Amino acid sequence: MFETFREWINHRHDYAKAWKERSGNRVLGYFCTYVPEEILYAANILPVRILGSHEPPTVTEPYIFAMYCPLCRDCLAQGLKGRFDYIDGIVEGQSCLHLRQTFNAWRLHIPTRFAHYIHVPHGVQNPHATPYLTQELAKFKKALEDWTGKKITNEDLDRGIRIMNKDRELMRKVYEYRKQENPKITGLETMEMVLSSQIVDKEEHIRLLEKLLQELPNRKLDRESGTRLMIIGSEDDDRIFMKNVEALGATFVADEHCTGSRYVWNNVVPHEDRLFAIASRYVERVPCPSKDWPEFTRIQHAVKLAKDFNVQGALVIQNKFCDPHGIEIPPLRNALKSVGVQTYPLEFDVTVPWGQFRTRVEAFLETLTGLEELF
Amino acid sequence: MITAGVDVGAKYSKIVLLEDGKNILTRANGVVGFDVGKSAVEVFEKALVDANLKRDQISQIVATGMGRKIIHKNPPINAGEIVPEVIADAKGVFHLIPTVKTVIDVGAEEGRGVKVGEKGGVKDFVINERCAAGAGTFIETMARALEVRVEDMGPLALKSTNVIPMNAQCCVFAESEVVTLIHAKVSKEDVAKAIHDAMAGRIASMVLRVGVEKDVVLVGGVARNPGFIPPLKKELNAEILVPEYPEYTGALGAAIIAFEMEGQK
Amino acid sequence: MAQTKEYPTEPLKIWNEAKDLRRKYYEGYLTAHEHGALRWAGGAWSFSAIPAGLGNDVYCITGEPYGATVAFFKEFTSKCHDAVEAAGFPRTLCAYMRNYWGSILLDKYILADGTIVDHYPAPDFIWQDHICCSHGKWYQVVKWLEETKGKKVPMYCVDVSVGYSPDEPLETYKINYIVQQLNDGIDWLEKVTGRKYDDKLLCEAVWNEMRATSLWAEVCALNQAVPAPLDEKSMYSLYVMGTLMKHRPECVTFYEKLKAEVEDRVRRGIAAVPNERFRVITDTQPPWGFLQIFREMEKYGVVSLGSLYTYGLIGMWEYRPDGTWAPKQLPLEKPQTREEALKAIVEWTAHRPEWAHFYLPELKTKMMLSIVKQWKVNAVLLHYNRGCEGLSVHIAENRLGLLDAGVPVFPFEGNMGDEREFDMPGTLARLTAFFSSVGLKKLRE
Amino acid sequence: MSEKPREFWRWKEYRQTMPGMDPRAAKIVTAGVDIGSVGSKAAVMLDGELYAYSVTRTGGVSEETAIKVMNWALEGTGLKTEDTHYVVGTGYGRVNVPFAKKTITEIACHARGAHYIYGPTVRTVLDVGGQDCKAIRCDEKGKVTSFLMNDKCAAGTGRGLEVFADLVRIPIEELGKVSLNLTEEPPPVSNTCVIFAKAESLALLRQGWPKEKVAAAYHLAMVDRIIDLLTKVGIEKDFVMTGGVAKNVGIVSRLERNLGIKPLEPKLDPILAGAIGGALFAKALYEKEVGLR
Repeated sequence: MFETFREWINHRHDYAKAWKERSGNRVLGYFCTYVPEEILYAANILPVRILGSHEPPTVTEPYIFAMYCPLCRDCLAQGLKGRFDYIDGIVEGQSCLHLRQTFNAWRLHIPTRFAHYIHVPHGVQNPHATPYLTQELAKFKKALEDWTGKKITNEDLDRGIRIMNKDRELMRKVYEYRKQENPKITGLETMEMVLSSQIVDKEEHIRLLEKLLQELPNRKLDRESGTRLMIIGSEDDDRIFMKNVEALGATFVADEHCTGSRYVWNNVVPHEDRLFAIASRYVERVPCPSKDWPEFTRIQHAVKLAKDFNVQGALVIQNKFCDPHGIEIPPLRNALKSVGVQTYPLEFDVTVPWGQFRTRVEAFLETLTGLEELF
Repeated sequence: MITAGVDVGAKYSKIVLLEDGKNILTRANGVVGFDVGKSAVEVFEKALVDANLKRDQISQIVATGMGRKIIHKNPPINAGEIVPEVIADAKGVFHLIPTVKTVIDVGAEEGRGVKVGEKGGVKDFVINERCAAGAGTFIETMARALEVRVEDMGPLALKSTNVIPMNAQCCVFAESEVVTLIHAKVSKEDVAKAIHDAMAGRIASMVLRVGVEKDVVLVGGVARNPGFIPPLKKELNAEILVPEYPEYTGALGAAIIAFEMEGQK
Repeated sequence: MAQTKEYPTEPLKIWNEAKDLRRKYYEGYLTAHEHGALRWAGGAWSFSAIPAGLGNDVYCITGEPYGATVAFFKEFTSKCHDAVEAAGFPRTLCAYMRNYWGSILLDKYILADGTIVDHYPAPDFIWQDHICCSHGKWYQVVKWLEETKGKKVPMYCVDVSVGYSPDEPLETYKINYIVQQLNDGIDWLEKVTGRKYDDKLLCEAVWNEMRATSLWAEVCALNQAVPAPLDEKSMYSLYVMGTLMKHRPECVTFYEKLKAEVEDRVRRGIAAVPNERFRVITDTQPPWGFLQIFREMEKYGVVSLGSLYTYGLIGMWEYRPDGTWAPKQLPLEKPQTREEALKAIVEWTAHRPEWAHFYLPELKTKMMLSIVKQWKVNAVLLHYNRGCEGLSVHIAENRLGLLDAGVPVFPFEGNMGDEREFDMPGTLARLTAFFSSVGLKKLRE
Repeated sequence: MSEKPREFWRWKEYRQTMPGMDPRAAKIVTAGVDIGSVGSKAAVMLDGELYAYSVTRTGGVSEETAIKVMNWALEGTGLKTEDTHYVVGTGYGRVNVPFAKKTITEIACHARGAHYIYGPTVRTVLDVGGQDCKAIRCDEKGKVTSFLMNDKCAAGTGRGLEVFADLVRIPIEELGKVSLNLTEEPPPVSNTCVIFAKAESLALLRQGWPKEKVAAAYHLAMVDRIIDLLTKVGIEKDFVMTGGVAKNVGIVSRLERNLGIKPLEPKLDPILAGAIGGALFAKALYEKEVGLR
């Protein structure tokens, strides 16, 4: 099963092309998890999250100044290298300046038939955000209808909502197994489960999750779970890092980033006005720090996760130049410390210099548990 | 009429004596010591001897390179004018290869990309900022970490076909990555290739800022490194032309500018 | 050395008034509590006219100008950065923000003239708006830092990240979204200050802000003259008034006087740079610690006329039917009620030129090209500003746009508020190369 | 266009056996082998007391280096590697020490080694190594409580000094002393990139600055970077330095002045801290193995 998740990620482009062949429907690329996939599923469009490939991006210099985050440059590099030449368009839900640049550079320099930017509000803590977003979503829905020439009915929206809710709900069930003393899945496996859900047909993903949930109760990992770690930060799909860290005698039992729990945590609560229901979900979801003010609600959420999953230590990673996340590092580390969770910060770039990181992570693990009895 | 161009670089001074703005009489170079002026003069005199000329037989001298100011209006060389490297580069390469549109000059401590306009003028240019990972020193530093001679690096790299992405944020940290690769039992050939790939990547991403228009010409000391050309070619997906004496294009350009100055009189 | 004609020049008369106004501003905030006045903190783009409704004794301190003031004094800046990095914040964050936090962490307050005062004067409340990723977060951390010192500072932040509409006005639901937040904000202000809110004062302040921001644009428009009456270096000390107190009557008066003086300079052909022969504009905030770079440019006879940043950060502009880019015209009516005032200021602000590039790089390029044409600009120097994600966003696209239009562009990397990230000798060397590539020679050492 | 420069950066390799100790009388013989990115060290301890050590440059193949440095440390002691009860590998190449039973990071080893070299009052350890710089906080047992390493850029590391030694053609061991050879401190070089800092220094030399002055400017820049790191982790007394650079008076004295804290005087060669820490862990691990703890 987990092999399948991995396969899907490793061959994401072949998958999408085949899907297109098979269904005759369109594929839209999106950058940020603030894009309401519910509406895309309602329109029978396959949403594929555009992520990086972790090769040093050499082609983006002319379009994005290198002081913007590795993710936004790596994503654009994929487009410039033609790896997403099968998508019919792009859509972005406002999160940060970085990905907005990727969206615009893509719109301007890569042949794209459809490009839509949803101005998802930043002030998600104010009461007017949901009605406002509802209007923005109506605009998005209309844009899709005009483009596909097909009306999106309430029934369509209900279907979209059902699919997204189901997939997220099942993934949360899988997360439960990470709470056990000997977690039944590794952090890498979890990451691959969530990542794949962002790039494959969710109905297929759901079927696999259902099978997986039947097997998990009897699954046993043939490895020592070691130190219980949490990984916290912005977008993170660096699977090599996850693999390497877990090879040092630790298991990631929890996470707080948009390629993990932040993506799966909240469902759409049904409401007569479907767009309002969807808008509410994206306003009330675990927020990206760029939208999380004046209160630090995400930090409170991360602390709760750390407790619920009985975490010993947390690696706080930051995509270099990501200001929204960078700004929260000290308050976040303070909050975790106050509940007895030690943290260590790491700065991620397009490629991660494992040679340097290995020593830090190992030393961090040593300070957590390792050497007590040797003194 | 005889003119001269002197390129006082970070490591070497290079000089070209030119006849009537086209025939190269002499090329000479020498290491730049702490006393830049002195080193430049030594090369200059060496060149005069080679060409068996006297200073006063040279109608005009133009200087370029980071040490150019020192010999500006300062005897015995007494250069009449100074021009920045990018200007001299464009001029010199245009003279050798009139179809050139893009010049890439990778010296010891600076990498440059120049977009060449008609008549060898500069349309746009870019120079590496704040980090040396895109310059000749990079290979040298890595050579030490690999314990091979600098001149062997290129040939070594050509022996490998594997692709190992290397994070070339910083020369020295790239070096520690090299150490990591060595510890991970990666062959010297592969590491050498990874190093050249990384550097080609740095240079390419910089040059892409000014855009890559054919013909693309690579000059500067690094142009003599065979290991550097294939990855650069791949990164830019363009043929890379290299003139016979790639480290002299700046001096040649300066000599041509000197000739043009005289012509205007 | 090439010869060139020299224009007459003379210093600005309004200079001391400008300095005085700035000094008063920072001191006014500092001493507010001594006479029971209120003080608040927020960004230069916040809707500063709204808190004005709380009374005439309301003082504010805007973060960006304060961050820039800190940056002028390198020793203090580096102390601020050390403090912020010691607190665990990445050094890649917005430089103004780090200067500001550093000042709080060090518990020191710096005045416009560099005088350092003990104890950072905490605001009574925070009134901010949010279009760049850091705006709201900036003051959220200020709030947090004060909390760790045991002081509760209430914070209100208005979300204006609704996009930008090039020509036609923003859709009503977007305007309403912001207006509703401001309405709530007024109730919130009454609650946290316990004061009665005065709509009359609000209408006054809104009208002041609209006049001041349109007046500044008119001043900038005068720089189309040859020779340019103002150079960017001096404009920095003039536009700052708008970033500090755009809603205050003093600001309006100051810009009226300034406009009169600059008109007079144009009439008499007074130049900012006597040997002007090559006109450039820049972009984004300069590296504040290295303004001598402008003096270096003058040695080549190069004058910087300003930038979309100096013109449009505070100045309000619009495209006229004839396609020219000109100062935004005031509405015929001054607002009379709270509703009118809020709607007016939101519609006015939504068209701030410096907001365009956040969403549409093409639009920023278009405005820059208008400046190039109308101000007779020869080249553009783009400051790739590592200190400001907000104003550097899409800057690479602007470079491409300008090049496509045949405008020579010189991009240089730096940082408005962190000198560690600006390489002065290297930049000058590259700038020299650029000037030679456009055929300029040094006129004097 | 190439010349063969004398290698001023190449510091001398050395070894030593402590007088008056008898390995045959020892109950537990352990060793720590610290394969750094630039230098490799081996420390052999008898019942937890330093007996013999060696310091060499790290070669291209770290297994060979590990064997070489270990054999050299044991040279003339009559001991062979197999006579040791337990060996811990540490440092950059810790995974490549064939005869080590366990690896422990240099962070933990430096803290413990510093504790041995400087005593139990040590709370902050600064290890300036070849390619990284670590600021470590530890408790009275020499156990790490928190640490930080320099990021992404190698300014302020030993390698920087080597590059510089080559430039000014002064043997690296003498650099620090030379840098103090002037009455007034110049401003530090402004570039943080090792290579550009070198270029900047070269420019200064070419402007006619004496070597001493340039060296001072370079050392000052390094010290600034190191202090950045120290302030981040937070300095608590006693403060000590380990690693090769701890022997550079130009760095140490400036750190002392700019921090206002005097580092303790080392009783032993501070470059050995990692290896010694490793050997001490090795002893504990052996005791654990045979049930002595």
